[in-house]
Amino acid sequence: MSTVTVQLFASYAEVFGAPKLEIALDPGSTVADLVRRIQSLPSGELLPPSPRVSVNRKFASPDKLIGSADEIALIPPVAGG
Amino acid sequence: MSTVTVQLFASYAEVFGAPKLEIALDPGSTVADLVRRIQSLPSGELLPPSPRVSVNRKFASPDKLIGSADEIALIPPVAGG
Amino acid sequence: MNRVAVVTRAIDPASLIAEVQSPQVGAISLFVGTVRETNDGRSVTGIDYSAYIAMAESEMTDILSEAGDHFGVGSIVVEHRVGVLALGDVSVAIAAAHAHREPAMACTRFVIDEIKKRVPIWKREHYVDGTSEWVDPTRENRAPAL
Amino acid sequence: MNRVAVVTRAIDPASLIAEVQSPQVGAISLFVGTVRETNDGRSVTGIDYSAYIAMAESEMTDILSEAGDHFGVGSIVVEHRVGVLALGDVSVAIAAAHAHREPAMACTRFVIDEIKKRVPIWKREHYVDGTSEWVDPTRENRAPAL
Repeated sequence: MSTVTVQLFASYAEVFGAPKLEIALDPGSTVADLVRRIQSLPSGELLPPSPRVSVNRKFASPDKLIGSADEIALIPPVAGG
Repeated sequence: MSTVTVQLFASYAEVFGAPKLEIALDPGSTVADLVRRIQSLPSGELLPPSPRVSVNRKFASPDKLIGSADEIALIPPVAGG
Repeated sequence: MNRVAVVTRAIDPASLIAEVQSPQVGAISLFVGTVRETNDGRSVTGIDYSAYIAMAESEMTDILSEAGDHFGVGSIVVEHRVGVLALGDVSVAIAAAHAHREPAMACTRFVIDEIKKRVPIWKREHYVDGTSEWVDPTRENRAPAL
Repeated sequence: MNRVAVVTRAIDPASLIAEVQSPQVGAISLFVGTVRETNDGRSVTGIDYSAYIAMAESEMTDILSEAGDHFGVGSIVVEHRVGVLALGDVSVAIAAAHAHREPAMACTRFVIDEIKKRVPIWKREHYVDGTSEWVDPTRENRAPAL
Protein backbone atom coordinates (compact mmCIF):
# COMPACT_ATOMS: atom_id res chain seq x y z
CA MET A 1 0.00 0.00 0.00
CA SER A 2 1.14 3.49 -0.79
CA THR A 3 -0.66 6.79 -0.53
CA VAL A 4 -1.12 9.22 -3.39
CA THR A 5 -2.33 12.80 -3.25
CA VAL A 6 -5.05 13.70 -5.75
CA GLN A 7 -5.56 17.37 -6.48
CA LEU A 8 -9.13 18.54 -6.95
CA PHE A 9 -10.32 21.64 -8.76
CA ALA A 10 -13.46 23.63 -9.41
CA SER A 11 -16.66 21.56 -9.19
CA TYR A 12 -14.82 18.43 -8.01
CA ALA A 13 -13.24 20.31 -5.11
CA GLU A 14 -16.75 21.38 -4.16
CA VAL A 15 -18.03 17.79 -4.34
CA PHE A 16 -15.53 16.66 -1.74
CA GLY A 17 -15.26 19.98 0.10
CA ALA A 18 -11.47 19.86 -0.17
CA PRO A 19 -8.67 20.81 -2.57
CA LYS A 20 -7.09 17.36 -2.36
CA LEU A 21 -7.63 13.75 -1.36
CA GLU A 22 -5.17 11.24 0.10
CA ILE A 23 -5.87 7.82 -1.39
CA ALA A 24 -4.22 4.53 -0.34
CA LEU A 25 -3.52 2.32 -3.35
CA ASP A 26 -2.19 -1.21 -3.80
CA PRO A 27 1.06 -1.47 -5.76
CA GLY A 28 0.38 -1.80 -9.47
CA SER A 29 -2.79 0.29 -9.32
CA THR A 30 -3.93 2.08 -12.45
CA VAL A 31 -5.77 5.29 -13.11
CA ALA A 32 -8.99 3.27 -13.42
CA ASP A 33 -8.37 1.72 -9.99
CA LEU A 34 -7.84 5.17 -8.50
CA VAL A 35 -11.04 6.51 -10.04
CA ARG A 36 -13.04 3.58 -8.60
CA ARG A 37 -11.58 4.26 -5.15
CA ILE A 38 -12.51 7.93 -5.36
CA GLN A 39 -16.01 7.16 -6.61
CA SER A 40 -16.52 4.91 -3.57
CA LEU A 41 -15.87 7.80 -1.17
CA PRO A 42 -18.75 9.79 0.35
CA SER A 43 -20.14 12.08 -2.41
CA GLY A 44 -18.04 10.14 -4.94
CA GLU A 45 -21.23 9.08 -6.70
CA LEU A 46 -21.58 12.69 -7.87
CA LEU A 47 -18.60 12.27 -10.20
CA PRO A 48 -19.23 11.32 -13.83
CA PRO A 49 -18.63 7.65 -14.77
CA SER A 50 -15.22 8.39 -16.30
CA PRO A 51 -13.71 11.62 -15.04
CA ARG A 52 -10.50 12.77 -16.70
CA VAL A 53 -7.33 12.23 -14.71
CA SER A 54 -3.94 13.85 -15.16
CA VAL A 55 -0.66 12.24 -14.15
CA ASN A 56 2.36 14.53 -14.05
CA ARG A 57 0.38 17.26 -15.79
CA LYS A 58 -0.67 15.11 -18.76
CA PHE A 59 -4.06 13.54 -19.38
CA ALA A 60 -3.71 9.84 -18.55
CA SER A 61 -5.44 6.77 -19.97
CA PRO A 62 -7.34 4.44 -17.59
CA ASP A 63 -4.70 1.72 -17.81
CA LYS A 64 -1.79 3.95 -16.83
CA LEU A 65 0.07 2.69 -13.75
CA ILE A 66 0.31 5.10 -10.82
CA GLY A 67 3.38 5.58 -8.62
CA SER A 68 3.47 7.29 -5.25
CA ALA A 69 5.71 10.08 -6.61
CA ASP A 70 3.29 11.00 -9.39
CA GLU A 71 1.51 14.37 -9.45
CA ILE A 72 -2.13 13.39 -9.87
CA ALA A 73 -5.26 15.47 -10.43
CA LEU A 74 -8.91 14.88 -11.22
CA ILE A 75 -9.87 17.21 -14.07
CA PRO A 76 -13.47 18.50 -14.32
CA PRO A 77 -14.84 19.45 -17.75
CA VAL A 78 -12.66 22.34 -18.87
CA ALA A 79 -14.12 25.73 -19.77
CA GLY A 80 -11.20 27.99 -20.60
CA GLY A 81 -11.14 30.67 -23.21
CA MET B 1 -18.97 65.39 -77.86
CA SER B 2 -18.42 65.87 -74.19
CA THR B 3 -15.26 65.72 -72.14
CA VAL B 4 -14.73 63.45 -69.15
CA THR B 5 -11.92 63.53 -66.62
CA VAL B 6 -10.26 60.16 -65.93
CA GLN B 7 -8.26 59.86 -62.72
CA LEU B 8 -5.04 57.90 -62.88
CA PHE B 9 -3.21 56.23 -59.99
CA ALA B 10 0.01 54.42 -59.21
CA SER B 11 1.54 52.67 -62.24
CA TYR B 12 -1.06 54.09 -64.64
CA ALA B 13 -0.28 57.64 -63.55
CA GLU B 14 3.37 56.89 -64.32
CA VAL B 15 2.49 55.52 -67.76
CA PHE B 16 0.91 58.80 -68.77
CA GLY B 17 3.04 61.03 -66.54
CA ALA B 18 -0.07 62.68 -65.15
CA PRO B 19 -2.69 62.18 -62.42
CA LYS B 20 -5.59 62.61 -64.83
CA LEU B 21 -6.60 62.63 -68.48
CA GLU B 22 -9.26 64.70 -70.26
CA ILE B 23 -10.96 62.54 -72.87
CA ALA B 24 -13.51 63.74 -75.43
CA LEU B 25 -16.30 61.18 -75.93
CA ASP B 26 -19.28 60.92 -78.26
CA PRO B 27 -22.68 60.82 -76.56
CA GLY B 28 -23.67 57.26 -75.67
CA SER B 29 -20.08 56.14 -75.13
CA THR B 30 -19.42 53.19 -72.87
CA VAL B 31 -16.58 52.21 -70.57
CA ALA B 32 -15.21 50.02 -73.37
CA ASP B 33 -15.22 53.00 -75.74
CA LEU B 34 -13.36 55.08 -73.16
CA VAL B 35 -10.73 52.39 -72.66
CA ARG B 36 -10.13 52.15 -76.40
CA ARG B 37 -9.67 55.92 -76.57
CA ILE B 38 -7.17 55.87 -73.71
CA GLN B 39 -5.26 52.93 -75.22
CA SER B 40 -4.90 54.90 -78.46
CA LEU B 41 -3.07 57.75 -76.66
CA PRO B 42 0.72 57.89 -76.57
CA SER B 43 1.96 55.21 -74.11
CA GLY B 44 -1.58 53.79 -74.03
CA GLU B 45 -0.25 50.55 -75.47
CA LEU B 46 1.40 49.93 -72.10
CA LEU B 47 -2.00 49.39 -70.48
CA PRO B 48 -3.30 45.83 -70.16
CA PRO B 49 -5.96 44.76 -72.70
CA SER B 50 -8.80 45.25 -70.22
CA PRO B 51 -7.90 47.60 -67.39
CA ARG B 52 -10.46 47.98 -64.64
CA VAL B 53 -12.47 51.18 -64.67
CA SER B 54 -14.49 52.73 -61.88
CA VAL B 55 -17.48 54.98 -62.41
CA ASN B 56 -18.67 56.94 -59.40
CA ARG B 57 -16.37 54.89 -57.15
CA LYS B 58 -17.72 51.50 -58.26
CA PHE B 59 -16.08 49.02 -60.62
CA ALA B 60 -17.92 49.34 -63.91
CA SER B 61 -18.62 46.77 -66.63
CA PRO B 62 -17.44 47.48 -70.22
CA ASP B 63 -20.96 48.19 -71.47
CA LYS B 64 -21.76 50.82 -68.85
CA LEU B 65 -22.73 54.18 -70.37
CA ILE B 66 -20.65 57.16 -69.34
CA GLY B 67 -22.01 60.63 -68.64
CA SER B 68 -20.01 63.85 -68.40
CA ALA B 69 -20.83 64.25 -64.69
CA ASP B 70 -19.48 60.82 -63.76
CA GLU B 71 -16.39 60.39 -61.55
CA ILE B 72 -14.18 58.07 -63.58
CA ALA B 73 -10.90 56.37 -62.77
CA LEU B 74 -8.61 53.79 -64.31
CA ILE B 75 -7.72 51.24 -61.62
CA PRO B 76 -4.36 49.43 -61.74
CA PRO B 77 -4.08 45.96 -60.16
CA VAL B 78 -4.74 46.56 -56.47
CA ALA B 79 -2.25 45.60 -53.80
CA GLY B 80 -3.69 46.72 -50.48
CA GLY B 81 -3.36 44.94 -47.21
CA MET C 1 9.61 32.62 -29.79
CA ASN C 2 6.54 31.24 -28.06
CA ARG C 3 5.33 32.17 -24.59
CA VAL C 4 2.38 31.06 -22.46
CA ALA C 5 1.21 32.38 -19.11
CA VAL C 6 -1.68 32.05 -16.72
CA VAL C 7 -1.95 35.50 -15.15
CA THR C 8 -3.90 37.11 -12.32
CA ARG C 9 -3.70 40.67 -13.67
CA ALA C 10 -5.41 42.39 -16.57
CA ILE C 11 -4.31 41.22 -20.03
CA ASP C 12 -3.04 43.91 -22.41
CA PRO C 13 -3.58 42.64 -25.98
CA ALA C 14 -1.33 45.40 -27.38
CA SER C 15 1.64 44.02 -25.48
CA LEU C 16 1.09 40.59 -27.05
CA ILE C 17 1.02 42.16 -30.50
CA ALA C 18 4.26 44.00 -29.77
CA GLU C 19 5.81 40.76 -28.57
CA VAL C 20 5.28 38.89 -31.86
CA GLN C 21 5.80 41.86 -34.18
CA SER C 22 9.06 42.09 -36.15
CA PRO C 23 10.28 43.04 -39.63
CA GLN C 24 10.37 39.31 -40.45
CA VAL C 25 6.58 39.01 -40.32
CA GLY C 26 3.91 40.49 -42.55
CA ALA C 27 0.80 39.35 -40.69
CA ILE C 28 -0.29 39.26 -37.07
CA SER C 29 -3.49 37.56 -35.98
CA LEU C 30 -4.88 38.26 -32.52
CA PHE C 31 -7.78 36.62 -30.75
CA VAL C 32 -9.24 38.11 -27.58
CA GLY C 33 -11.88 36.46 -25.41
CA THR C 34 -13.93 38.69 -23.12
CA VAL C 35 -16.59 38.25 -20.44
CA ARG C 36 -19.99 38.61 -22.04
CA GLU C 37 -23.08 39.90 -20.25
CA THR C 38 -25.28 37.05 -21.43
CA ASN C 39 -24.60 33.33 -21.80
CA ASP C 40 -27.22 30.84 -22.93
CA GLY C 41 -29.88 33.43 -22.31
CA ARG C 42 -28.89 34.17 -18.71
CA SER C 43 -27.67 37.56 -17.53
CA VAL C 44 -24.12 37.30 -16.25
CA THR C 45 -22.58 39.65 -13.68
CA GLY C 46 -19.07 38.20 -13.69
CA ILE C 47 -16.98 35.04 -13.94
CA ASP C 48 -14.52 33.42 -11.54
CA TYR C 49 -11.80 31.65 -13.52
CA SER C 50 -9.63 29.05 -11.82
CA ALA C 51 -6.93 26.78 -13.19
CA TYR C 52 -4.58 23.95 -12.49
CA ILE C 53 -1.88 26.43 -13.36
CA ALA C 54 1.16 24.16 -13.79
CA MET C 55 -0.72 21.80 -16.11
CA ALA C 56 -2.51 24.64 -17.92
CA GLU C 57 0.82 26.23 -18.82
CA SER C 58 2.27 22.86 -19.81
CA GLU C 59 -0.75 22.07 -21.99
CA MET C 60 -0.69 25.50 -23.64
CA THR C 61 3.01 25.08 -24.34
CA ASP C 62 2.21 21.78 -26.10
CA ILE C 63 -0.56 23.45 -28.10
CA LEU C 64 1.79 26.19 -29.33
CA SER C 65 4.35 23.59 -30.27
CA GLU C 66 1.73 21.68 -32.29
CA ALA C 67 0.57 24.93 -33.88
CA GLY C 68 4.14 25.70 -34.85
CA ASP C 69 4.42 22.31 -36.54
CA HIS C 70 1.05 22.57 -38.30
CA PHE C 71 1.29 26.13 -39.56
CA GLY C 72 4.98 26.98 -39.53
CA VAL C 73 4.35 29.79 -37.09
CA GLY C 74 7.32 30.45 -34.83
CA SER C 75 6.02 33.36 -32.84
CA ILE C 76 2.90 32.75 -30.73
CA VAL C 77 2.03 34.24 -27.35
CA VAL C 78 -0.89 33.25 -25.12
CA GLU C 79 -2.07 34.71 -21.85
CA HIS C 80 -5.06 33.38 -19.92
CA ARG C 81 -6.32 35.25 -16.89
CA VAL C 82 -7.71 33.64 -13.72
CA GLY C 83 -9.49 35.14 -10.74
CA VAL C 84 -12.60 37.31 -10.56
CA LEU C 85 -13.38 38.94 -13.92
CA ALA C 86 -16.00 41.60 -14.58
CA LEU C 87 -18.13 42.13 -17.68
CA GLY C 88 -15.97 43.12 -20.63
CA ASP C 89 -12.72 41.95 -19.04
CA VAL C 90 -10.29 40.06 -21.26
CA SER C 91 -10.04 36.40 -20.21
CA VAL C 92 -7.65 35.19 -22.90
CA ALA C 93 -5.50 36.66 -25.67
CA ILE C 94 -3.56 34.85 -28.39
CA ALA C 95 -1.20 36.55 -30.84
CA ALA C 96 0.46 34.77 -33.77
CA ALA C 97 2.78 36.24 -36.38
CA HIS C 98 3.89 34.85 -39.74
CA ALA C 99 5.23 36.06 -43.06
CA HIS C 100 1.76 35.49 -44.53
CA ARG C 101 -1.77 35.95 -43.28
CA GLU C 102 -3.26 32.48 -43.78
CA PRO C 103 -0.93 30.61 -41.40
CA ALA C 104 -1.19 33.39 -38.80
CA MET C 105 -4.98 33.30 -38.80
CA ALA C 106 -5.23 29.49 -38.92
CA CYS C 107 -2.80 29.31 -36.01
CA THR C 108 -4.83 31.61 -33.79
CA ARG C 109 -7.98 29.65 -34.50
CA PHE C 110 -6.29 26.34 -33.76
CA VAL C 111 -4.89 27.59 -30.47
CA ILE C 112 -8.19 28.93 -29.11
CA ASP C 113 -10.03 25.77 -30.20
CA GLU C 114 -7.46 23.55 -28.45
CA ILE C 115 -7.44 25.68 -25.31
CA LYS C 116 -11.18 25.22 -25.01
CA LYS C 117 -10.82 21.44 -25.40
CA ARG C 118 -7.91 20.53 -23.19
CA VAL C 119 -6.46 23.23 -20.97
CA PRO C 120 -7.46 22.74 -17.31
CA ILE C 121 -9.18 26.05 -16.68
CA TRP C 122 -12.66 26.40 -15.25
CA LYS C 123 -15.18 29.15 -14.88
CA ARG C 124 -17.98 29.78 -12.43
CA GLU C 125 -20.52 32.18 -13.83
CA HIS C 126 -22.42 34.53 -11.56
CA TYR C 127 -25.90 35.62 -12.59
CA VAL C 128 -28.06 38.64 -11.84
CA ASP C 129 -30.43 36.46 -9.82
CA GLY C 130 -27.63 35.84 -7.32
CA THR C 131 -26.97 32.24 -8.34
CA SER C 132 -23.75 30.88 -9.83
CA GLU C 133 -22.75 27.76 -11.72
CA TRP C 134 -19.69 25.94 -13.01
CA VAL C 135 -19.82 26.09 -16.79
CA ASP C 136 -19.66 22.68 -18.50
CA PRO C 137 -19.35 23.04 -22.27
CA THR C 138 -19.56 19.25 -22.68
CA ARG C 139 -23.21 19.18 -21.67
CA GLU C 140 -25.68 19.53 -24.49
CA ASN C 141 -28.13 21.64 -22.54
CA ARG C 142 -25.42 23.56 -20.74
CA ALA C 143 -26.68 22.43 -17.37
CA PRO C 144 -24.18 23.08 -14.59
CA ALA C 145 -21.10 20.88 -14.31
CA LEU C 146 -22.10 18.13 -11.87
CA MET D 1 -21.04 50.07 -35.45
CA ASN D 2 -18.69 49.76 -38.41
CA ARG D 3 -16.00 52.26 -39.35
CA VAL D 4 -13.46 52.42 -42.18
CA ALA D 5 -10.65 54.89 -42.74
CA VAL D 6 -7.67 55.43 -44.99
CA VAL D 7 -5.16 57.17 -42.74
CA THR D 8 -1.80 58.87 -43.16
CA ARG D 9 -0.64 58.37 -39.55
CA ALA D 10 0.49 55.30 -37.62
CA ILE D 11 -2.22 52.73 -36.91
CA ASP D 12 -2.76 51.77 -33.27
CA PRO D 13 -4.28 48.26 -33.20
CA ALA D 14 -5.18 48.63 -29.52
CA SER D 15 -7.49 51.52 -30.31
CA LEU D 16 -9.35 49.37 -32.84
CA ILE D 17 -9.79 46.64 -30.24
CA ALA D 18 -11.13 49.16 -27.76
CA GLU D 19 -13.52 50.47 -30.37
CA VAL D 20 -15.26 47.11 -30.94
CA GLN D 21 -15.04 45.86 -27.35
CA SER D 22 -18.19 45.85 -25.21
CA PRO D 23 -19.97 43.64 -22.65
CA GLN D 24 -22.21 42.40 -25.47
CA VAL D 25 -19.34 40.58 -27.19
CA GLY D 26 -17.32 37.58 -26.08
CA ALA D 27 -14.79 37.42 -28.89
CA ILE D 28 -12.64 39.94 -30.72
CA SER D 29 -10.59 39.01 -33.76
CA LEU D 30 -7.87 41.34 -34.97
CA PHE D 31 -5.76 41.15 -38.10
CA VAL D 32 -2.71 43.35 -38.54
CA GLY D 33 -0.68 43.62 -41.74
CA THR D 34 2.89 44.91 -41.45
CA VAL D 35 5.74 45.77 -43.81
CA ARG D 36 8.02 42.76 -44.15
CA GLU D 37 11.72 42.94 -44.88
CA THR D 38 11.57 40.37 -47.68
CA ASN D 39 9.02 39.83 -50.43
CA ASP D 40 9.38 37.15 -53.08
CA GLY D 41 12.99 36.76 -52.10
CA ARG D 42 13.93 40.43 -52.46
CA SER D 43 15.12 42.58 -49.56
CA VAL D 44 12.68 45.41 -48.96
CA THR D 45 13.59 48.73 -47.36
CA GLY D 46 10.13 50.26 -47.29
CA ILE D 47 6.82 50.61 -49.10
CA ASP D 48 4.96 53.63 -50.46
CA TYR D 49 1.23 53.02 -50.25
CA SER D 50 -1.15 55.13 -52.28
CA ALA D 51 -4.91 54.96 -52.72
CA TYR D 52 -7.91 56.29 -54.53
CA ILE D 53 -9.10 57.31 -51.11
CA ALA D 54 -12.77 58.07 -51.75
CA MET D 55 -13.33 54.80 -53.59
CA ALA D 56 -11.19 52.83 -51.14
CA GLU D 57 -13.31 53.96 -48.23
CA SER D 58 -16.50 53.31 -50.20
CA GLU D 59 -15.35 49.82 -51.16
CA MET D 60 -14.27 48.99 -47.60
CA THR D 61 -17.65 50.18 -46.34
CA ASP D 62 -19.32 47.78 -48.79
CA ILE D 63 -17.04 44.94 -47.63
CA LEU D 64 -17.96 45.50 -43.97
CA SER D 65 -21.62 45.57 -44.89
CA GLU D 66 -21.27 42.24 -46.71
CA ALA D 67 -19.31 40.82 -43.77
CA GLY D 68 -22.08 41.89 -41.44
CA ASP D 69 -24.62 40.09 -43.60
CA HIS D 70 -22.51 36.92 -43.96
CA PHE D 71 -21.36 36.53 -40.37
CA GLY D 72 -23.83 38.54 -38.29
CA VAL D 73 -21.02 40.75 -37.07
CA GLY D 74 -22.19 44.27 -36.25
CA SER D 75 -18.97 45.79 -35.01
CA ILE D 76 -16.05 45.91 -37.45
CA VAL D 77 -13.39 48.57 -37.78
CA VAL D 78 -10.77 48.85 -40.53
CA GLU D 79 -7.91 51.29 -40.95
CA HIS D 80 -5.53 51.22 -43.91
CA ARG D 81 -2.49 53.45 -43.93
CA VAL D 82 -1.06 55.22 -46.99
CA GLY D 83 2.19 57.11 -47.45
CA VAL D 84 5.76 56.04 -46.82
CA LEU D 85 5.97 53.04 -44.48
CA ALA D 86 9.12 51.59 -42.94
CA LEU D 87 9.88 47.96 -42.11
CA GLY D 88 7.61 46.70 -39.35
CA ASP D 89 5.08 49.48 -39.76
CA VAL D 90 1.41 48.52 -39.65
CA SER D 91 -0.22 48.95 -43.05
CA VAL D 92 -3.70 47.66 -42.20
CA ALA D 93 -5.65 46.62 -39.12
CA ILE D 94 -9.09 44.99 -38.92
CA ALA D 95 -10.98 44.35 -35.70
CA ALA D 96 -14.26 42.41 -35.50
CA ALA D 97 -16.29 41.58 -32.42
CA HIS D 98 -19.09 39.06 -31.93
CA ALA D 99 -20.76 37.10 -29.17
CA HIS D 100 -18.87 34.00 -30.37
CA ARG D 101 -15.43 33.38 -31.77
CA GLU D 102 -16.18 31.67 -35.07
CA PRO D 103 -18.06 34.57 -36.69
CA ALA D 104 -15.52 37.08 -35.39
CA MET D 105 -12.58 35.16 -36.88
CA ALA D 106 -14.35 34.34 -40.16
CA CYS D 107 -15.27 38.01 -40.51
CA THR D 108 -11.71 39.25 -40.13
CA ARG D 109 -10.46 36.76 -42.69
CA PHE D 110 -13.18 37.71 -45.17
CA VAL D 111 -12.45 41.41 -44.82
CA ILE D 112 -8.70 41.15 -45.42
CA ASP D 113 -9.23 38.78 -48.37
CA GLU D 114 -11.71 41.19 -49.96
CA ILE D 115 -9.51 44.22 -49.30
CA LYS D 116 -6.72 42.53 -51.20
CA LYS D 117 -9.04 41.78 -54.12
CA ARG D 118 -10.96 44.97 -54.67
CA VAL D 119 -9.93 48.02 -52.67
CA PRO D 120 -8.04 50.56 -54.84
CA ILE D 121 -4.81 50.75 -52.86
CA TRP D 122 -1.37 50.30 -54.40
CA LYS D 123 2.10 49.79 -53.12
CA ARG D 124 5.50 50.57 -54.52
CA GLU D 125 8.18 48.47 -52.88
CA HIS D 126 11.69 49.83 -52.44
CA TYR D 127 14.58 47.36 -52.40
CA VAL D 128 18.07 47.42 -50.92
CA ASP D 129 19.57 47.61 -54.42
CA GLY D 130 17.96 51.03 -54.85
CA THR D 131 15.27 49.92 -57.26
CA SER D 132 11.55 50.06 -56.67
CA GLU D 133 8.49 48.45 -58.25
CA TRP D 134 4.72 48.61 -58.19
CA VAL D 135 3.49 45.35 -56.71
CA ASP D 136 1.04 43.45 -58.89
CA PRO D 137 -0.44 40.45 -57.05
CA THR D 138 -2.36 39.42 -60.19
CA ARG D 139 0.85 38.43 -62.00
CA GLU D 140 1.88 34.83 -61.55
CA ASN D 141 5.56 35.61 -61.42
CA ARG D 142 5.10 38.74 -59.38
CA ALA D 143 6.75 40.81 -62.04
CA PRO D 144 6.21 44.53 -61.55
CA ALA D 145 2.86 46.04 -62.48
CA LEU D 146 3.56 47.51 -65.91
